[in-house]
Amino acid sequence: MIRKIIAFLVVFYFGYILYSFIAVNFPFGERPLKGVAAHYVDKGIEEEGATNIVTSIVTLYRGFDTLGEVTVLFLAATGLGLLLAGMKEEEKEKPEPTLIMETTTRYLFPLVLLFGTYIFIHGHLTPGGGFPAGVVIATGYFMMFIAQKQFKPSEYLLSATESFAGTLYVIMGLLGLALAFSFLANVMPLGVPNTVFSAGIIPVIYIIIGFKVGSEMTGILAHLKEA
Amino acid sequence: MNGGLLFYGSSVFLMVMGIFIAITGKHLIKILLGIDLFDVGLNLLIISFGYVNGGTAPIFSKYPHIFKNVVDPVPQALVLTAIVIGVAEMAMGLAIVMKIKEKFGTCNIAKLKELKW
Amino acid sequence: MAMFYLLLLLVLVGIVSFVLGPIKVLRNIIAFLGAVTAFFYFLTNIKPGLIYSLNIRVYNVHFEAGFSSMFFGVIITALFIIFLIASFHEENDGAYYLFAYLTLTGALAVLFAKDLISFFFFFETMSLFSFLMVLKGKSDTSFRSAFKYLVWSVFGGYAFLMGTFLKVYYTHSVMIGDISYLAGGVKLLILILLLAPFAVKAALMPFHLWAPDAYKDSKDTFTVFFSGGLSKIGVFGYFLVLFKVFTEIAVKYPYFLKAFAWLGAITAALSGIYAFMQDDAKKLLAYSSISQLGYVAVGFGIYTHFSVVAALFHALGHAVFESLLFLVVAGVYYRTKTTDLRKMGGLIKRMPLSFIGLLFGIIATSGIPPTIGFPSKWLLYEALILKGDLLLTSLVFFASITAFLYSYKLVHGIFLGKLHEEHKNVKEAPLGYAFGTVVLLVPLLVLGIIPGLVIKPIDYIVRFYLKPELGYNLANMNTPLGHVNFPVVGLVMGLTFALSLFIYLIAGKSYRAEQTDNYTATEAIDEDFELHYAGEFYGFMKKAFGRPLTWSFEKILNAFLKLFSFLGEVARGFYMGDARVYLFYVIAFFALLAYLMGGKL
Amino acid sequence: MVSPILVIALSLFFAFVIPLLGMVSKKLPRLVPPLAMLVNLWILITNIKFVSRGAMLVTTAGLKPPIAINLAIDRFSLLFVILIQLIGLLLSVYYLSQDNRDQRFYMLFLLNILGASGIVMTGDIFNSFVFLEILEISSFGLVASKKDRKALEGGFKYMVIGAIGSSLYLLGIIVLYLTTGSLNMAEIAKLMPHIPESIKLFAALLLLAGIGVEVELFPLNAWAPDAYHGAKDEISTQLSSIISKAGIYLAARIFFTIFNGFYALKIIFYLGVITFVIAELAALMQKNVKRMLAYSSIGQMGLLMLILSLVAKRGDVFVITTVILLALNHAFGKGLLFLSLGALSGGNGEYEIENLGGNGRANPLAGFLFTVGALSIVGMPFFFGFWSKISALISLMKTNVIYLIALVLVISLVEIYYYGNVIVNLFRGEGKKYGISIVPAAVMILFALFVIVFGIWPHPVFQIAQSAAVSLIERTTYISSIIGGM
Repeated sequence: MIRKIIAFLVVFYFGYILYSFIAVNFPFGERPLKGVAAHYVDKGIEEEGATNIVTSIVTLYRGFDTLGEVTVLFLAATGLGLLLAGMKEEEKEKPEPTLIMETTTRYLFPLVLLFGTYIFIHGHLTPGGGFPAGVVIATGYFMMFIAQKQFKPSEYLLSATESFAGTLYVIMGLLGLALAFSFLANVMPLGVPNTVFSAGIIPVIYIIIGFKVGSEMTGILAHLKEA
Repeated sequence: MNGGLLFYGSSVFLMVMGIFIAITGKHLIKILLGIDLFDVGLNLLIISFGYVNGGTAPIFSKYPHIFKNVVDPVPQALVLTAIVIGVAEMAMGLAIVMKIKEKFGTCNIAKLKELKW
Repeated sequence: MAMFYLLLLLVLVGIVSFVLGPIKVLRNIIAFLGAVTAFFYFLTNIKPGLIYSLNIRVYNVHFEAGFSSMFFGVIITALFIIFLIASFHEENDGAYYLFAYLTLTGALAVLFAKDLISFFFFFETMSLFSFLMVLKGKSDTSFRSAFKYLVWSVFGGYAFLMGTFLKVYYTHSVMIGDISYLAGGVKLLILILLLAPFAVKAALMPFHLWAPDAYKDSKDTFTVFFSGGLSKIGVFGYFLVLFKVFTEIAVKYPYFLKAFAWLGAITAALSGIYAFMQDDAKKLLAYSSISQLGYVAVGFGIYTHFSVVAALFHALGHAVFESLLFLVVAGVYYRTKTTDLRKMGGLIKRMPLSFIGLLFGIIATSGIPPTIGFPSKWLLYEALILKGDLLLTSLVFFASITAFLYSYKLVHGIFLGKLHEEHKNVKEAPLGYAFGTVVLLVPLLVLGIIPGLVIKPIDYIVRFYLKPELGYNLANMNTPLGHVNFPVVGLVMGLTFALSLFIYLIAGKSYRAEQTDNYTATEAIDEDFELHYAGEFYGFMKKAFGRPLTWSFEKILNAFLKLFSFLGEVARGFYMGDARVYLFYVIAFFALLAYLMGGKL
Repeated sequence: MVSPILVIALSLFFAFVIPLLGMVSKKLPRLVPPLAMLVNLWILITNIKFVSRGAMLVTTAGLKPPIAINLAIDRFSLLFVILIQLIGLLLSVYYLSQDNRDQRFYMLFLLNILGASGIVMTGDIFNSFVFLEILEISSFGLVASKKDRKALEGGFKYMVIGAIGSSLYLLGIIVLYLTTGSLNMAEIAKLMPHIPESIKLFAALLLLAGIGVEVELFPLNAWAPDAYHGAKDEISTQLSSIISKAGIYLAARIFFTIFNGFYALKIIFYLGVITFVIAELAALMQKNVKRMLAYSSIGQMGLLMLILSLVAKRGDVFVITTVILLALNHAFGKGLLFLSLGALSGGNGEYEIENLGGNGRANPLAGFLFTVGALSIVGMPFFFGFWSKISALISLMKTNVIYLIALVLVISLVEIYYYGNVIVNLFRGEGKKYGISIVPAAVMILFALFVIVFGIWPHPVFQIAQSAAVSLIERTTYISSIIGGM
């Protein structure tokens, strides 16, 4: 009990400092855009051609981060596989999926996949992009894991997709290095803003990311389910 | 209502609760969730930092646009990264917890006492 | 550059002996030649007035070899040769000689070093490799002894390093040079810190705790070099620090010198008492060695011209007679496989040369003419008397008496009394040991009769720093207290001895009896009866000296160890929690820092 | 000229390719890490002559900083990244001899090295966070990959602390972003004088909490003994030789280049002293040799951070040179210790001093290598550790904290005490004999050779370290070469 009280006091003191600091120094909503943010908002569309500024930040301006981010996810999937490999399956009573669930998911699954695809294709125009799309796709698979007893995606295929997409991402970056002497440079034509075929390499990268995140998240879920 | 109190306050509250749960919890999953809660609070906080009074989302559906008041896009991009990283961390943590459950047969943190000498 | 090449050559010889490890003959020849080269280098360079100087630019190592370096170099290399020749009889691998050579290199480089950092470097080299030598020792406890030795040596080395940094900080010079112009107590601190490693090496109390064990547990032949040679680095260090680093110590800090002399006297006396309580020959000799080095410290503490001459002379004498004793005991061990005095006895007829060596060794230890122990002690006593500190003088005299006691125990335990059954077929020590014994007997007697041979160079070393008070020629010495002619004294001793022998031979009606031809308490005794005992030889003395024997420096040391163990346990407690506790540390750390910095946030 | 960004891109490429290769043959994945490290080292070495005193700017996305992320490589970072890749190469060669490993292990290993290299090479502060996470997450995985109780417990502890630490680090980055409007290190450094003191301090504290976890500063290092203890010997090597080196680099870059030696370095000074003392004292009482090495590792890091913080007192090249020397000694010496301990214990997890008794005599090569590592760590002459320790003491003297020399020496004596105890025990009595195959032995000998050869002839290392130190000290050159004009 005493431990809890001490923990409570310390933690809330921590919260208090944090709150008082940010409330004083960064009053809510009163910070003008400055520095790089102002540049992105002003020049973003001319430079990269994407109307969704966040997208162009994620894939181009800070594309190197995103590569790292993809790596982190890849790492998690790999590490999970490494740790959970060869784990004994526990004998447990698992509830049977009902007929309604089984049937619905069977029809819903393609739709979810399609929706995911839509999201990553339109990443540079609307909110969304490769990461949400990948998660949506993984959700579709997750539904199938729960509802269909026999459903099991091919691990071979998942792993191949993952690796292949990752390799492609790096190759896209190297393409920039080869053509524009800068890694991940936007080497494709920018096109007319606000159309699907615009914004240079952004859609390509988002498609790659969509595949990669989708297969990775599915892989993670599959591993967690199997264990 | 004062937006600062609402957004800052709630996200800091989430962070504090997360840490508190992680420090006092006994179950490993609970500790992981506490950390996750901390991350969620942090992400919320970062997003709320980016808000500009009266600003809209940084998506220009009409082009060429007239410069409008938009919120800061950078924290949003950063939070996207942070979320993914949080997911990865959580996945790794869960895998370790599952292994611990297998090897120790318990998820009670007080029982993890192999490393003392 | 010759100094540098010499050191390089010695390292090379070590490596070659290591590589040649299994090919024994070739290895031994090369090892021997290397040592002989070093010896002749020193012997040919020991000329008055020569200062060799050398800077090696790569690490800014500064070398300088003065007269004193050459003097000590001769002693150390000579003992190294004696050690090498004897050690060829033992089963040693190539690494043993590598370590031995690196120890020698370190020791010689210490003599050459002109700046304090390279001094420290070579001092640590010497400590490290001599530690490995002890580690390769013979007995099962040598590990513990080696460990103790390492910790003590490094303690000394680090104290020296601390002193070095203080000196450099205040004087902006890394060279060994005068610090007496510094203000305040810091120079005393520097002085003490710089002296510490030498006090450790020369086993001055209370820094002597490693010595008995390390001397006992290292290989017998190495002990010859270890006790006789490496401890000279300690004496060299006394000289270096007290004369070169702090020239005005006698004026500025007379009390420091007084304390130093007292420490030396206490060392001499207490170690003497410890020595005659030992039942192990090597341990007894180890304490005797410590005791003799105590006299050297006394000589430096008095700090007059001929007390220092006496100290340096005694250091040389210590190298000769203590090495001789250790060598004889090593030879005895080689034949009998024991150093326990209780298990030996009556070896006089089996090992006559060893007996003669030991006899002269103990005569020198006790300071009786015509051996090398006499002139130095004579000078030392005169210096003490001139100084007028009666208490100190009587303590040193007392220490001399203990030397008689343990010397007698040694010779009685090993060579006199009843021969043990299992030693019936023991032969004289092998050639290597015999060679060393004979070689060491020469300076032991020659320098006892004609001390002027060595007094002259020693005087040359000391004259530079202290006002000369001593008149001497080859065989005579003139001190403020009078005049002594050493050959005459030796002659008188010799005549006395011859006279007694004569009387014994013609006057005594003696006949030879077997030792078992005896009876006790009306019972005839047989072969198994223990006639000869060395175990509780001075048992009654325990009552007299009970207190200093129970009181031990180890207790203070153990208190320190306990303190550190306690601190360690406390520190370790921090890392005993689970993940939640560690998490709490992180948050608490941040909260605390924010609280401390509160005003600035 | 080959762009150094290829170091990261190609490592990633290789990591992504491993599963594809694994489908072809089970033996191929093992060969990938050494190949990758070799290529990386070649790239880095060809770049040495292009990196002058200032930083070499490598853009991404075709845009100049601070708009896009960039790599900024000066000699200081080049030295660290070469060190990391070199040790990575040695370790990956070490892994070559061990078959029957999961191919995913090699991916984790490769990404771990990648994360460390990324931290060292990047010029963007948020990017460093991303690489830090790559480093940390792969480390949790590597630590736990032994999959026994101890490894899992250690991995979990590391994971919890690492997660919170990096979150705080992220918050610190955001605070800096909000005040300067930039994430570029050079730009932030340039704007640093205009940031209000309180914000600067708060950000520094947050960043310190994040970096402190990596560099094992006192209250944040509680995970370290457990993780080192639980992990395999090779992984412990990796933790101490690679991960903490990235942490040191980050600390130097952030607290010196960006904050220009602010309060944070003063705090690090005190924390370094406390870490040094507490860890070494804790090691003194340790019966388990591996955990003892872990404590000693923490202690070394404490000394290192303490010296690093002195640069705030006087921006002295010598101080940074010392830091580099200490880091090199720690990387090679401690790595050698962990590896040879593995060989001495036969890899069966018996690290108690009593269980190891005599094993050094039974396995002379491993015993010798352990002794070499220990002697180098305690700073005996003829080993590299001597020069680093002496330099550390000289740095303390130059910055007028003479009383700390006494402390360091006393603690060094403690170090000698416990290492000496282990060494002496290793050669006492009869031990158990374990075989050692040729490849691990060769790797360990290479580690030992570094320590011995440069212990006898430290001159070249001194020069390299000095030129690296110069490029860290001249922060204005760094800033102007990235962002221009200062």
